[in-house]
Amino acid sequence: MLDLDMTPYAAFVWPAWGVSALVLAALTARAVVASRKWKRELARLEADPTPEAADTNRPQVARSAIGPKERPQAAQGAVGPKE
Amino acid sequence: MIHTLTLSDLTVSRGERRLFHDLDLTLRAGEVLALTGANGAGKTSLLRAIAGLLRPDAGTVGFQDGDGNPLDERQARGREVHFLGHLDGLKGGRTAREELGFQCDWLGHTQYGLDHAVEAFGLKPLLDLEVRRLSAGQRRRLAMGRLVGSPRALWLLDEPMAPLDARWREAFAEQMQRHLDADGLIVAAVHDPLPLPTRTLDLGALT
Amino acid sequence: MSRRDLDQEPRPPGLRGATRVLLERELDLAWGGGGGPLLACGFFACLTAILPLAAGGDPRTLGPVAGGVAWLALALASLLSLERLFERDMEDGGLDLLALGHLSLEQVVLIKALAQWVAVGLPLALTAPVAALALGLPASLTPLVALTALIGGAGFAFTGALGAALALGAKRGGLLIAVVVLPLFIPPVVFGAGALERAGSDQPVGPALALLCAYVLFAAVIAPFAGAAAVRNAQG
Amino acid sequence: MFGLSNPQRFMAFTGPLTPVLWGLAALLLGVGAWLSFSVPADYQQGDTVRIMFVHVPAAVWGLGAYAALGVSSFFALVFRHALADAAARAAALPGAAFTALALFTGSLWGQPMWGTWWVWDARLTSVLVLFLFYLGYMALRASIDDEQKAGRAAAVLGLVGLINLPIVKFSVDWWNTLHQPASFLTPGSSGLDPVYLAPFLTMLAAYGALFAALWLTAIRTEIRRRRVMTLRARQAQEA
Repeated sequence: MLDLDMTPYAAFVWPAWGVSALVLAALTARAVVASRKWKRELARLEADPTPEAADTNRPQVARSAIGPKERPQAAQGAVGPKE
Repeated sequence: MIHTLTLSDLTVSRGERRLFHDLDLTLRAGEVLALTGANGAGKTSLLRAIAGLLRPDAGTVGFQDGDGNPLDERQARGREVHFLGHLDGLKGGRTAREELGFQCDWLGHTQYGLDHAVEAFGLKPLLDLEVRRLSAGQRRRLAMGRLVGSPRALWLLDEPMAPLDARWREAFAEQMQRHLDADGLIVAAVHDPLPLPTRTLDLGALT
Repeated sequence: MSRRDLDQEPRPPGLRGATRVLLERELDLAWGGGGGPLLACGFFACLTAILPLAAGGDPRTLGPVAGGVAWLALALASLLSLERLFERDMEDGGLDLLALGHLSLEQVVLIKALAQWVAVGLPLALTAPVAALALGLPASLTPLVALTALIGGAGFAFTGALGAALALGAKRGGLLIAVVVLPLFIPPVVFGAGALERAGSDQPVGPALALLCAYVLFAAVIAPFAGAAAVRNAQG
Repeated sequence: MFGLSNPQRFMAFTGPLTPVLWGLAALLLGVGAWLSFSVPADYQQGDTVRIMFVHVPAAVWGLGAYAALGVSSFFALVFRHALADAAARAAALPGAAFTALALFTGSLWGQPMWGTWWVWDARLTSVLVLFLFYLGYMALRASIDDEQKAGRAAAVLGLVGLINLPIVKFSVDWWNTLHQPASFLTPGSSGLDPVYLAPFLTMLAAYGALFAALWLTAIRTEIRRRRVMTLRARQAQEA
């Protein structure tokens, strides 16, 4: 049955388990808090689109290029040689 | 031997900020391209991307030889490209002769080229001085020595003339003309226009 | 006067030429400006002197740790000039020039590591026996101390060069290199000091030396590639 | 892994999976703890054997986390995936925390046996060295301002660390045969009384599930953070 009497080694077993529980709880809390924070922040940013619709300049960082490669702006080639 | 430089769909950003995107450009032997645009428009980054020192987000930098077949990028940059940035790579503690000698040895030089470089940029009186004793203009002329000492097809210059006085600007312009006549290519980031017929690319207008 | 009528094509320095040229310059930079190898030896001597002052000069306490401390001092002394290896070139634009030479960046990292080995490793390998003697190591072991220090020095140079490349452009470069590199220095220290330990108790030294050489070869393969990747990352 | 390299598919796939992992971890931890305290005390070690149930899993998953970090670094380096970099970054903190826990519980466990808070035996020293690897990794990532450059430098170190780990472990074991401290106790490996197997394996699985949950949650958070940073940067650009 559950034996919580650690008599001779109580000073070692409980701190070991206690600190382990503490650290694991801290890790969990930190992960969950951060997750919620950025989830909320992202929802807020995506909820009210930026002044001009957020689809023209598709950022490459977080979104892989799906669909045909876009060329949002005709490249400005070099101006002809100046006489 | 690089005869043509081709940029296709080149996109470069610094950190989170995108400098320019989908840049297409072809530069042939004998042509010089002047890059203009405000500070931070990406002139230096474009030069570094061409030199292979900066990895573009997208697009390619291509080198072709006389009859158009592409050259291996690594090979071309290792043998045919000069990059002269704001920082000249000279070591203050060593003498000008040692540094010019190292830079030309490292990039592959002709003995004739070395003497020509010293004569072209009036480096003879400076050779035995330690680099840290040279003025900004003198250091720039010393750094330019390698452009003539180790003949290479493509010059990438970042505001080359800035520290030079009128006399040496003209001398350098003459060296550039000489390089172009010898089927060389030049891409130079400049603030004031070059004394040569150039094509210009205004990076400010691209973003 | 077009380029074509220059009398010869540019003479590529070829592998040997470029290697020699870069090696000479690196050594000149490392040993130039006075000091030369004395700096590394001086640091080694300081470390060796501090221990008896800290732990008492009694040979009975120092004797058994003499080999180990000599190796500790060797590892720390090797850390000395690692920051100089790439950071200076990054600051003055030399790295861009080195990247555009005939040699690949991997070869450049290899040569710089070799230069570090010669500039710092060699003098240290000559000082190590003296330090070990001073700390009470039996005289018969001194040739072994020098040999292991020389081989281990190469391992420190290669792994150290990788650490220097990784810390390029980082704040607190010197300290960062130590934190990044010292865990990777553990094998050479263990094998090197272990060889002395074995020799001290008349056991065969062969396996320890073999392991030390294995580590050096391993580092010589990893460091150039990882180092070049780190340099390219910091450069562009 | 390739299918998941696309942030969209990764988020969709791990969306339902993460809560399941959190639940599993909680369940296993509860059962494991209960089992750990309901098995009889060891005739030799007494109750200190219960410390093993938190010590060994922490050490094992500290190493597991570094493996995850190393493999992610490989993908980040070779395939330049922002996701792989996020995965490596996300594995660092839990891994370091687990390793630190292993050190702490290890010394607590050793004290009654050997009478000193720290013994330089092969296993504890290896865990300490692993912790140094984590310190180096996190120090490097923290010292470089540009996030992208920090990511790639850390990826190189993560991969080099992963390759060096077995060598360092071997050198520590080899060193251990040289200086043979009286470490007659080789915990966790030989002579584990079968009755202790149940709590040990449960706790091992519990730590594993917890690491997976922490890791996935951190990666998902990182993807959202970078998406927010991009949106903010673009807003700033337009403003």
